[in-house]
Amino acid sequence: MVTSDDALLRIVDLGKSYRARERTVQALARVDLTVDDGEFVAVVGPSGCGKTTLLKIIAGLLPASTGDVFLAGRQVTEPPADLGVVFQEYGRSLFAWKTVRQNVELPLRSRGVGRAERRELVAEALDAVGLGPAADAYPWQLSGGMQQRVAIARAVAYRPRLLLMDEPFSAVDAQTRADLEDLLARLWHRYAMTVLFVTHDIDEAVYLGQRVVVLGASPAGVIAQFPIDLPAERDQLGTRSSARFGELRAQVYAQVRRTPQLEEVAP
Amino acid sequence: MVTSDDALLRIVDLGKSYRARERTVQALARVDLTVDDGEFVAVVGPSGCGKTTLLKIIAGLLPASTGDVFLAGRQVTEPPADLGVVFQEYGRSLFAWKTVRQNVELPLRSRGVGRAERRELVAEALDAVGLGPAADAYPWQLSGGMQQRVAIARAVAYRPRLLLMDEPFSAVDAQTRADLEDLLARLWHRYAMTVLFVTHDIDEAVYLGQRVVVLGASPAGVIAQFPIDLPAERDQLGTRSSARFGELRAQVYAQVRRTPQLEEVAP
Amino acid sequence: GSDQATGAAGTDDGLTTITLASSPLGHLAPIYLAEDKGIFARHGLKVEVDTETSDLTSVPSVLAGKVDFATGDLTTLIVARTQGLDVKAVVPASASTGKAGADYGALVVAADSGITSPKQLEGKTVAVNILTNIAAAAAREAVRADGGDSESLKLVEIPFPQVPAAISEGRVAGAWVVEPFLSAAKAQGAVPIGWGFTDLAEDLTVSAWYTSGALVTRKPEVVTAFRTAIREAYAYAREHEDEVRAKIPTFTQITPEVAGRITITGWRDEVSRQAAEKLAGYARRDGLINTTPDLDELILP
Amino acid sequence: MKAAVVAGLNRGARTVALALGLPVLLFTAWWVLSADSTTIFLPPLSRIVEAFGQVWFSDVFFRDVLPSLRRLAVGYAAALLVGVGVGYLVGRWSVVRDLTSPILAYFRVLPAPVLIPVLLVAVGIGDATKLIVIASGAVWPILLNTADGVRAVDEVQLDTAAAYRLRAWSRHGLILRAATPQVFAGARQALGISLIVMVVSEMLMSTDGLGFTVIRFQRTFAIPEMWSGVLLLGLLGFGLAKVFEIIERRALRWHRGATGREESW
Amino acid sequence: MNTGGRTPAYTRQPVGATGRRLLGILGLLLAAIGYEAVTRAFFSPLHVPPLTAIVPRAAELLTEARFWTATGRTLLVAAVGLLIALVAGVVVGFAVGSVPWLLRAASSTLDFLRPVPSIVLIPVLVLVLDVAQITVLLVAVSCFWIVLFQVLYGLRDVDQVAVDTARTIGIGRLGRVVHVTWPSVLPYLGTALRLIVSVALALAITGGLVMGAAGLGELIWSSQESGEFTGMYALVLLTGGVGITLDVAARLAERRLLHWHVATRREVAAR
Ligand SMILES: Nc1ncnc2c1ncn2[C@@H]1O[C@H](COP(=O)(O)OP(=O)(O)OP(=O)(O)O)[C@@H](O)[C@H]1O
Ligand SMILES: Nc1ncnc2c1ncn2[C@@H]1O[C@H](COP(=O)(O)OP(=O)(O)OP(=O)(O)O)[C@@H](O)[C@H]1O
Ligand SMILES: [Mg+2]
Ligand SMILES: [Mg+2]
Repeated sequence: MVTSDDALLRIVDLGKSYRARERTVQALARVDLTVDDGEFVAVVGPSGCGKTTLLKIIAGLLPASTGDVFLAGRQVTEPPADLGVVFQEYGRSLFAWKTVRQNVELPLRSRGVGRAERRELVAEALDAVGLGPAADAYPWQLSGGMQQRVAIARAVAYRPRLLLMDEPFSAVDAQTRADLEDLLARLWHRYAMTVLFVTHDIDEAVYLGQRVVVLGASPAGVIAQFPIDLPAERDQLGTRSSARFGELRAQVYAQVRRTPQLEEVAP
Repeated sequence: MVTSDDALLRIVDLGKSYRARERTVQALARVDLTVDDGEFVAVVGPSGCGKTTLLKIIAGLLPASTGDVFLAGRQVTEPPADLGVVFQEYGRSLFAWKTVRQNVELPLRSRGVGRAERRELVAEALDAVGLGPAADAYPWQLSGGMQQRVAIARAVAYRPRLLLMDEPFSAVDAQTRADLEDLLARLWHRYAMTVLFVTHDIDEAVYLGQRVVVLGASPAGVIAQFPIDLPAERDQLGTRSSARFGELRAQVYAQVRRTPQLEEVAP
Repeated sequence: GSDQATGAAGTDDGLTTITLASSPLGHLAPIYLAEDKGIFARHGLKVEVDTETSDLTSVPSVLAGKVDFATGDLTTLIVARTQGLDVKAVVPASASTGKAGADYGALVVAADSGITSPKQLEGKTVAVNILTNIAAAAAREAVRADGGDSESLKLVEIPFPQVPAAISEGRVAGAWVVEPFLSAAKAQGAVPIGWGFTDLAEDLTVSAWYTSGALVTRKPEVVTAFRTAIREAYAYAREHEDEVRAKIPTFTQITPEVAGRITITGWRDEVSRQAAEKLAGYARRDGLINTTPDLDELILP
Repeated sequence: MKAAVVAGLNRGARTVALALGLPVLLFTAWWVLSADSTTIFLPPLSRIVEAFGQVWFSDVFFRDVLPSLRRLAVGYAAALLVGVGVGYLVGRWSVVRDLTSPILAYFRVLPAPVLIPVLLVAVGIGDATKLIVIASGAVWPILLNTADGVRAVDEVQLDTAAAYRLRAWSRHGLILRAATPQVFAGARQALGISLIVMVVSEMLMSTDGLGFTVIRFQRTFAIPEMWSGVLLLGLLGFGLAKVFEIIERRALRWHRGATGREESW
Repeated sequence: MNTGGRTPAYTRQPVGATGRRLLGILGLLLAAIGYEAVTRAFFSPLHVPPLTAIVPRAAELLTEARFWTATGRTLLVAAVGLLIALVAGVVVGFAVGSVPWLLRAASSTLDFLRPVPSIVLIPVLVLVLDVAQITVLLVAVSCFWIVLFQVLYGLRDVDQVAVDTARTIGIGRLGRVVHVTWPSVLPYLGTALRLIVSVALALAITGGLVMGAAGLGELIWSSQESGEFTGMYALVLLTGGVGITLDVAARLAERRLLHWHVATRREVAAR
């Protein structure tokens, strides 16, 4: 099946249930979503609603139970080319026997990027996330936030066409987070990437996204979408203090609030 | 050496360096800190500055290179009794071979809590973090945020005298985070625990803490401390929108900003 | 096993129980026959055969008194004696038939190898079952007796069961082999070309029942009774070869058909002193021992 | 600085003392307890040590020990290659595992003495048979450990490798590398086993080699000499284990770090 | 739930239990055909009999009481030795492995003792034990080493964060063994179990082959010693069958015990 419209990513009636001996969990149900080429979409939703599951299915790492995912018109059955992923479990996604530099370099080597260019890309990415001095350390010698930044650097150095990020800034401090947000925004502009960005920080979602997608509680479907009509050029102080930002933020917040929370989780 | 003042925790001129063949890292240097019994101290600081290291040393899991840690007047050389820790690597700290319920129950069993009481405490803690329905799942069947909440439930059910939390809410959504913050504040009030709480969210630090301790960049020492003179009873909307909250928040933020960031990390 | 009463224990019916250790091979046939015929009982003995044994375990077992008698090839016994182990050869367990061309052990080659006499094996690879026992001596002696240089043989160890295959697959030029593998090899086209047993001595004791010096001292009457009974059994076996052949399949896996065909070992009453001397000489030359053993100590008069 | 050097020396001395303490103790005990042993099969240690000098510090070393070591090396290398290779296939693809597991289970239970007759016919009596016997004895711990190690590789790592579409080779390499802790467990087992199987194979069909020499001593009741062979085997095993440890230390340093115990062995 | 027709290519449908068994049988069949072809092409049936000759003989053996007695004896010896090894290996492994200085003190001795082939010691052992006991000892010693080393390596694979967690929640040494290290070491022990099941059987048979201890090994030896090759191969075939049965049992046990382990859950998960 091939779709012909110009969307990069089309998710049609996607459903996913995990089965195990003791319990079956319907994680996703009736998810419909379209992402245009070059778009920056932020995804928010309550913990455990299926955001990670959704990203994994889009990445071709997990088969859907129902429905289809199309990337550039072709059904996703395996990880597509030019895909970058920052996993939520950043620590486990680093190869412990490789240094920071080697971890970042690995996908580039596999893609056949020449030695000199590779070195440059790696150094640039590491500097950008503030890990230049730690290039020769092993992941287990780093703090949690540093490990997360290695995973980000790896994805960024790869210059993917589609970048999937699963709470990529969860373990860094506020300052670094702001810097990384701006870094990501810059790269997205410059390299015309398509970004799907899962976060729990609604401010961050509004600040970064061209569109914010809200997933409902498990089994999750898309319960709301907000186009973010903030100016393309954003900056931490100006944008965040603008009135429109506040409005959008409140709108999204209201939606997220609406989804049943802790108290209401039925047995 | 035994100190005689009434502080629960006394950290004196603490230093820690990690040595490995390729690189030696001085993580902590000249850390002095005193925490009173029943106090709630929030710790903030840039990524990689040594917060986790500090908590591990306090927990008696890691030997200090220099200086001493005293808990209730006794030098810490091994994990003290009545200690609860929520590790930053929450995933790795859960026992994969035990269900959620068993994970939470384990410390209670080792403390000798009776069967009925244990069951009650576990159910209560799991409900509080919104995981009642997932009690019989195994950790790998949970989302990142759910795993993190299991770790929190485990610490909370244990009712420790000293609770160390390392970015415990990093993987949960805003709503859940707020709920968990309030839960923690309630428990702290009710059980007169002493809490040392590492976070990257400055708002959270100010909202929860009686005092906010700011660590500088690596090798970290305490660069500032802010007593938080907000009323003891705090609530998400009221407190956060109060003027004093805004002031304190700005003060802390200024300090954190002052610490050298990404660009300045020297090779 | 050690669960049996050993050390020549008395039983209720006035008989003395003795334990014999031996692998379940053809030479046990007369023993089983004798037990059937009551020969042992007539001499006041009750025999228990322990087949859970091997070359590795029998000497220590006998010396430790866990079994009373065991079989061992003469070279091994000579070597043991020389090393100061107190073993006493009581009576032969198997012996050459003394007839070249009709013995139960032979040097064989593949029929199509073009080799017709042992001398032609000079410098070639020849298989024996164990390098340190009588088989090696027999193989060498067959070549020497034919005028060849026995030292030039390259001996390798191959268990008897594999000999027919090793010969016909050309893995070795020749092999020393005994029944029932001699028959099997012949059936598969191997031909016997040398009869090392007869070359070694006219009256060759191949293996012997032996016991410990301790038992000889402690219960000489039991040892004598055992020897007398065995001799009687041999006399009976010599007269009733078909009964022996019929007996073999009952305690080995050899089929009655094969048992009817093979050459049966000779049964002699005396351990051959002459053969022992010769074997001792060989053992010394091959470096198995480096002093000359006192054969009077080994062979029970 | 000076204190650090002294401390380092102390630590070194302690390590050596710890490593040698128990062996020295055991040997002393053996020496004392066996001093007036009259049991022919348990000679005094002094006799064994004496025999050790006579037997092994001679051309026997070149004639028997060296060929054995060569066989050991080649057989072990073959076991490593096959064990890791097949183990990887078996661990990685459940179809391969399901297809082969009964067959492998079948071959695992065949002891060397059963294999040898077949090999004798099929391969002959040369070194090849012994090498096959050594390899086939040593291959199982490597194979099973590799398979299980590969099977247990972290899902997130697999996902990472898949998502970045790493080349097949580099992906295989990563998975194998992630499995090295368990592969090394197998390789370590195999080291001890291959030494034993080498001896057994030389005992069962041979004209030279350490195993042959030892079994010859045994059959000719040269008991102190036989024990000296046992001693030599022990020393060999010890030496090989040390070499192995050095290699392993380097290869698994990351693993010590990653599991959080940089200090321990 | 995987919808019928539209199963993506990468949905490696986990092979069900039946399919798994069928694959195994297919593997055996392939091996059998291979063996048959090779023997017919290269070997004389007298030396290496083809399967077509072995199988009927094996079927015959299955009806004979002595085969079952021998199997029973061999299994008993193997089981006793294996149990001893398992208990000793686990106890010594955990004791030595969880105390760093003990490990350092013992490792040189362990390395020294490990390569000593028990066969060499048989003549000495005979002085104090009977053949069946020696066989048990042989089995136990060899399996012990395997269990011991697997435990030692497994202990190094325990995640320190898990251990730290246990320490901070006041779980003592013993409790940590029960709740943390033991489960972490289990995967390594699972491998050990499958290894020692076959090693135990192989060595119980070896005991019969080299010492004449009653059981399958002795049957094989005596068939061989009588030139009864087909019978010998039939016995070997059946022995292998016993091995397969034990392996299936070991795998089942592992699946139950390790249902939480990545390896197992990856196979079970509906992916
Ligand atoms: N391997 C698995 N087996 C069974 N259930 C699973 C598995 N992985 C996830 N789930 C379940 O699927 C649901 C969605 O999980 P997912 O990880 O996609 O959530 P999430 O939105 O990423 O949450 P978080 O924000 O906490 O990371 C959860 O209820 C979880 O328990
Ligand atoms: N095991 C280790 N070996 C070597 N260096 C280490 C090790 N653990 C931490 N470090 C180093 O110590 C410093 C402090 O690490 P730590 O984990 O305490 O930071 P942190 O403040 O918790 O950071 P984050 O907020 O990112 O978690 C870092 O520079 C890190 O690289
Ligand atoms: Mg998630
Ligand atoms: Mg940290």
